[in-house]
Amino acid sequence: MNLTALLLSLRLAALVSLILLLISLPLGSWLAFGKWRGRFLIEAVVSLPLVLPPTVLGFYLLIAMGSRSPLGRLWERLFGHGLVFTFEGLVIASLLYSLPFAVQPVVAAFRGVDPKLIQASAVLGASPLRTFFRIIAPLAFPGLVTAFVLSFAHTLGEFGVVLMVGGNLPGITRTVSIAIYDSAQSLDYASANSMAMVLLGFAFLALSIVYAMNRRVWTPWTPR
Amino acid sequence: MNLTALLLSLRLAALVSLILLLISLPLGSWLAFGKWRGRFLIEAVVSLPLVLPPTVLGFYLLIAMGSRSPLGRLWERLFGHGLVFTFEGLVIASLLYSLPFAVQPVVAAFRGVDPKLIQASAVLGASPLRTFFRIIAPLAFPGLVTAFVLSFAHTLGEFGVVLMVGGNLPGITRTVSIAIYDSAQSLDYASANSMAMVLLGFAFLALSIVYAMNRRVWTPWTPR
Amino acid sequence: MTTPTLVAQIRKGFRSGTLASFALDVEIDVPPGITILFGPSGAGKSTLLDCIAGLTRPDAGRIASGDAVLFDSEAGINLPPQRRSAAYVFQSLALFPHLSAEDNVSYGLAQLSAAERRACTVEILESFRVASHGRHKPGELSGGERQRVALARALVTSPRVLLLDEPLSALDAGVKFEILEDLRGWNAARRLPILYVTHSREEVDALGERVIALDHGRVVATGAPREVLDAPRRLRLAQAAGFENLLAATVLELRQADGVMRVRLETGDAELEVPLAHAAPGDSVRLAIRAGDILLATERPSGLSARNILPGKILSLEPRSTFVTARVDCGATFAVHLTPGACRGLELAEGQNVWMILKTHSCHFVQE
Amino acid sequence: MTTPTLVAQIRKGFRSGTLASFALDVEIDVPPGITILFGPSGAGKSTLLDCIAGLTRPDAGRIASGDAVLFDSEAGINLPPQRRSAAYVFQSLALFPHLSAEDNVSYGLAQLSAAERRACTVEILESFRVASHGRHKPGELSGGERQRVALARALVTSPRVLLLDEPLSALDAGVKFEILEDLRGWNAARRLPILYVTHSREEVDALGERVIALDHGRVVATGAPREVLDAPRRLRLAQAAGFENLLAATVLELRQADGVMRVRLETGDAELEVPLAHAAPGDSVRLAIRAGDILLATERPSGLSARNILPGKILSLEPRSTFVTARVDCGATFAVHLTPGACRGLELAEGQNVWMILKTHSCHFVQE
Amino acid sequence: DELRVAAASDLQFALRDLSVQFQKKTGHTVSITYGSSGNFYSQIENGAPFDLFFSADIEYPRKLEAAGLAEPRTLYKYALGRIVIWIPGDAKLDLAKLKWNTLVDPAVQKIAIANPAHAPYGRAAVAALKTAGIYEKVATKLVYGENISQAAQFVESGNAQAGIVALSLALSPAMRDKGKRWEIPADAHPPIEQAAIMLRSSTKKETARVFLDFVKSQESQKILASYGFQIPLQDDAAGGRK
Ligand SMILES: Nc1ncnc2c1ncn2[C@@H]1O[C@H](COP(=O)(O)OP(=O)(O)OP(=O)(O)O)[C@@H](O)[C@H]1O
Ligand SMILES: Nc1ncnc2c1ncn2[C@@H]1O[C@H](COP(=O)(O)OP(=O)(O)OP(=O)(O)O)[C@@H](O)[C@H]1O
Ligand SMILES: [Mg+2]
Ligand SMILES: [Mg+2]
Repeated sequence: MNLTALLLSLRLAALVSLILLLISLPLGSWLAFGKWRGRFLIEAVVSLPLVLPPTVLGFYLLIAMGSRSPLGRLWERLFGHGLVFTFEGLVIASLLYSLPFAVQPVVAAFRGVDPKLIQASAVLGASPLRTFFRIIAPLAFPGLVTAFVLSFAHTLGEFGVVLMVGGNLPGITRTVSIAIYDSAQSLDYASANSMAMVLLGFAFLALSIVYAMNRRVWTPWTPR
Repeated sequence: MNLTALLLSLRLAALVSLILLLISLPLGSWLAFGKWRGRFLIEAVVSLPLVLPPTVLGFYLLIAMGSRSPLGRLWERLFGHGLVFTFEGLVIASLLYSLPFAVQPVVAAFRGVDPKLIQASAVLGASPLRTFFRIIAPLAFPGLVTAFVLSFAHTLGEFGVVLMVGGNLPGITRTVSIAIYDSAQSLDYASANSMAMVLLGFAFLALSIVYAMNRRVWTPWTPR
Repeated sequence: MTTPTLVAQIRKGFRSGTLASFALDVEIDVPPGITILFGPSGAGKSTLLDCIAGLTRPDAGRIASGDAVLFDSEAGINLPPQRRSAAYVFQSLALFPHLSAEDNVSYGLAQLSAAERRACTVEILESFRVASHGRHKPGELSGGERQRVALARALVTSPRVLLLDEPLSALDAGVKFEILEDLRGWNAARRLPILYVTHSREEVDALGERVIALDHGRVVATGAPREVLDAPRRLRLAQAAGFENLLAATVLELRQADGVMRVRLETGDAELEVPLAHAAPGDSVRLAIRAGDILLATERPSGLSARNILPGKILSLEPRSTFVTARVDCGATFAVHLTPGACRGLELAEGQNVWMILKTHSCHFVQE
Repeated sequence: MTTPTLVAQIRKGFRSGTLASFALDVEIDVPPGITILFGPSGAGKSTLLDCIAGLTRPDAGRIASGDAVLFDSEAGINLPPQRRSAAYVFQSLALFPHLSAEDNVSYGLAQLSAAERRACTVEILESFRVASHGRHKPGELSGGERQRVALARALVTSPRVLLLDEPLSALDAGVKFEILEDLRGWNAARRLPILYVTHSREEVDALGERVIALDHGRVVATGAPREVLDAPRRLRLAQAAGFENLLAATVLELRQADGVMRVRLETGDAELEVPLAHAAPGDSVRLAIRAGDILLATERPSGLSARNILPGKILSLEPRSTFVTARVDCGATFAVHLTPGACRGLELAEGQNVWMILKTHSCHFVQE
Repeated sequence: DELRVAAASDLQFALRDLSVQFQKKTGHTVSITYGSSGNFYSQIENGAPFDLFFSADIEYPRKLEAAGLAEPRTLYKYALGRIVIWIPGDAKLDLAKLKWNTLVDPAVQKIAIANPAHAPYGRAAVAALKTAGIYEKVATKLVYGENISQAAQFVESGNAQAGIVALSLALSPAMRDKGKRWEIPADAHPPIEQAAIMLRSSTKKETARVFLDFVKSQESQKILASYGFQIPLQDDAAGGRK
């Protein structure tokens, strides 16, 4: 069983879904509460990475982040090594690819918060930031959980983008989904199956815990 | 430009996301309001297709639905032809693969509906079904839109499962994402780019319309 | 045509954490007509209605409307709300935020044709003076308009039981009066069991045929409004009914023959003659006296039937719109209501010595 | 130490579809102390408070608290709610559903230390009798408990303006009385501008120093409670203030010297002497008369200062708890309130002929 | 109607040409699906409706034949794959002179090859590196593409400074003029035997046979050679010409 690959995948998925949560809080709150009327266009753009085949998206990212791109060159100057074929590169590519899964549920959840409660918080002197963290985010909790779960699971299973941008380097960019794919491609079904089982088992456990807690933690409603 | 492939993709994505919506309404409402305490386990299972690499999932589906499987044989007896490598097969496989993107947002949205309103509906004599369609579903509308958008976009861009189960047969199972993938594989970037642009442009248009309408249609909140 | 009596015998506890925080334990009959459910905040009134409507499941008990059993914990019967034919106006209204006022009202009329539905809806919205807001969503209505829509939504259906949880609390006297008239008419026409929660004396006076008083989850009194609200036997009920004077006293002597006893107030040494009660000399008791039941005189009255005449001194005179509140010190401080005319006529002023006159039967016992 | 007067001059329209459905257009001063905002349902009271708190943006106008300008459409100033230091109890309460009662109350005390915050919170919850529910979420509180928590949440902060939208509507008389006392103390200690919306005469009497009466989005009267509520000049205000008799009449004759005029009721041919008003003979006017201001007599009274004595017949007698409502027909139908004692003393019965006695100044003019 | 052919991705350019010629000649249209040979194998096992299978790795047709999923004695080795070292045109290295040593040069930080775990070209690349004795030195520089096309994309986009790719790809329009190539001697690695086979489930066996015969023709072999495939000597054990 390929433990390194599994750990790499978990690290990648955890990191990506956490960063995505951090990104989608401000982005989602702007999309839900912002003043600009053209916000829906940005909302549409956020979902676009989804409609491209992952390998093709990966190819574009490879070029956009590659050694000939401005981004790639800047990165190289800053960190002394390229961005593609590294773990950092994987993280960035996965962020982009899983963005819609994080942002969409968060926006929907934010829109579901009763505006009267937001007003009540402001009237009590709370800054927009305090209102956000004490009122909006807790009330949108199930949406945040959905966002986290979807982006975590999606990053775990993703392999098209990861393969393209990561280059399948053992221990660095070979995630467990690539490893499973490799085994299946070499008709080594026994090892593909066993890795898939471990991955599924682990994911099942993690998701069950998240959902069970979600139920517990979350009871609020507008009072009867 | 590969019009057949684009139309096929749109047909597939539209069909899959519609069916998914139909599935996630009852499934989501059971997950959100059901009585069984172990529901969260099913919730976790629903998300599992996500964590497998699409090609690998496709491979398992190929075996599960293939000409040697009981399902494949049953299908063959009923309809006179196999399930895999047909449009129907693609639909079934995509349904499974995009299920989490439909169910998750729907469940979160259903949980966000004030239970007092559900009670009010019951007290007014409405059957659970009427309550569902007149109260719960409209109030969960943004979540339903999210579900539709995510599953539509995801089906549009998906290619691992589709490739495996569909076999890339022109006009039958070659979706535009496979076509783009093929072009990119043959290093024919010009045609990959142009197809990707059309796909992105189309998706952008469709998503913008959906999001703009979503904003319009949806104003409700618990009264001030 | 009348509908059968609603009978409910219910136990329901709430716990916060592991501690039982509140327990409802009641047995009530609601005959056709309006029964007021009265009691201080937190007494369990809304909980009781929730149980009858089928929204909260009692821990044990039985609820039946004539032969139709709605709930029976022993027989394992628990009809869902939609099969109980109980119309319910929630304290929190629970209007459907995505439907217009009209659609909210017609929601419960699914079985009628579109034309009938519309006719009923418009009619009731008109009689409740909110027809002009028919197309507004609840978020675009004022508090009182929302309350009227919620009431219309419940009344327009043909329920077997009507549950109203402070349905008029947000309305001004004018609209309230009109709607009370409507409710009376509605009740006269249908004679359903109606349970009506209110804190408003005005509404009790206008509607109440019977009152059930609840406190701490238990029925503490049942009967006609006067009996229950003007002779409350519980301290909290007395407070809830608006008795201005609540005084601690010690029993001095029982005069069984006269049906009275003498008590001494705990502060000061004034003595009062009050109706006989189950008490023994030395017992501590509490008296509730309405400020409006006390008379003031500037000279010691003589030849009067009233037995309690206490000398005191006016501490303050506070004019209110329809009356004047005098605070009179006679050891204990009493609030006394006077008409402005009487106040002028007697030329009352602060610091003046006066006599307070109380009839024996204006002094009510309350238990804590 | 007092806070400066709040001055607001606001215009705000709502439209439904393309039609303007409601327009608020007011100019008010709220000096330190309690100002009652009174007016029928839908008059625009909550909208006015929303504008002051910064939750609704007026179309035009200016709001200032002393030198501090909160809103000025011309200068382009519009402070966000959190910078207006206005505490606001919403009509819909808007308690945070995910926070306990205690956390709701301490939410506005972010600037205090944890210990101080807790002390303040516990103190105010105790004085509002909901300390035992401190750990409950709003969903686990009764309607009245929720209202008290919402009030506590607003009062515990140190605002410069206090806006209360029917803060006690769900409370029984007892608790209400205690909290009214608390509010009075709070007001005496701080002397802030307080705008207090209520429909309850009781609350007006207990608190009101000034009343601003609103109708159809405009200020229709300002002044002391008696002036505004007992002599209302608007039909809807009269209804809102609970005048039981609203009668149409035609002016017959003006007697400038006596300061009175004679009118004839539109139904029947009874004539009344009423205070002089801006009207000409032949004009249609409306009169508002409180049922409690009319006396009944079984014999025609003589040598009485009252100038209006109308013969009539008792249509019905409805005993209410503290009084009896008699309906008397003298062409028009009047409602008259009597004490039960008077009713017994006069041995009144349905169908009996009686005289109604009305003082000139009990008849109030109202405009439509 | 159409003949359905599943073909390895490296045949894209050559087979397109062949099918056009075939249609001109016989009037039969050919619908070709390109993809990974491993995937095709799994799909055929599960009932994919192909008539012919052109695999990049002879192993798969052999397995199909053994499993009875292919028509016996239709296996045909149509080509041997060739690999080249390819570097982008803007690289300063003199590939023609350095040959193998190009890969060892410090300027080359990443070398793209197809994944040797399942891609025949990847296996050949590793074997060739071992033959050249530099595998140990360059092992840490290797990045794996899912298939030979991805490996080409890595180097063509400049993210790998060198790659070992199929000659057929290096000759494709996208790469031909964009870089330098050096053909790795055919004896540096075991031959990359590519073979075609007719499937048992085919419903157009006659047409399929005609197409197979066409591929075997002199004319076709010339076309294949021009796209960078070496034509193997046919032995009867491999089921060559009847
Ligand atoms: N879900 C709950 N969990 C715990 N305690 C509850 C819950 N619901 C209600 N309670 C408590 O039960 C008691 C009775 O509540 P209920 O709402 O029936 O009172 P009420 O008589 O309607 O009061 P009000 O006049 O204030 O509306 C209250 O003290 C309340 O705090
Ligand atoms: N968002 C809105 N859109 C349209 N009309 C509105 C909106 N909000 C309020 N209104 C209307 O404005 C009028 C004034 O409402 P407001 O809530 O200020 O009344 P109110 O004086 O507080 O009445 P109440 O005593 O019933 O609470 C009402 O007729 C209401 O229907
Ligand atoms: Mg209640
Ligand atoms: Mg209001």
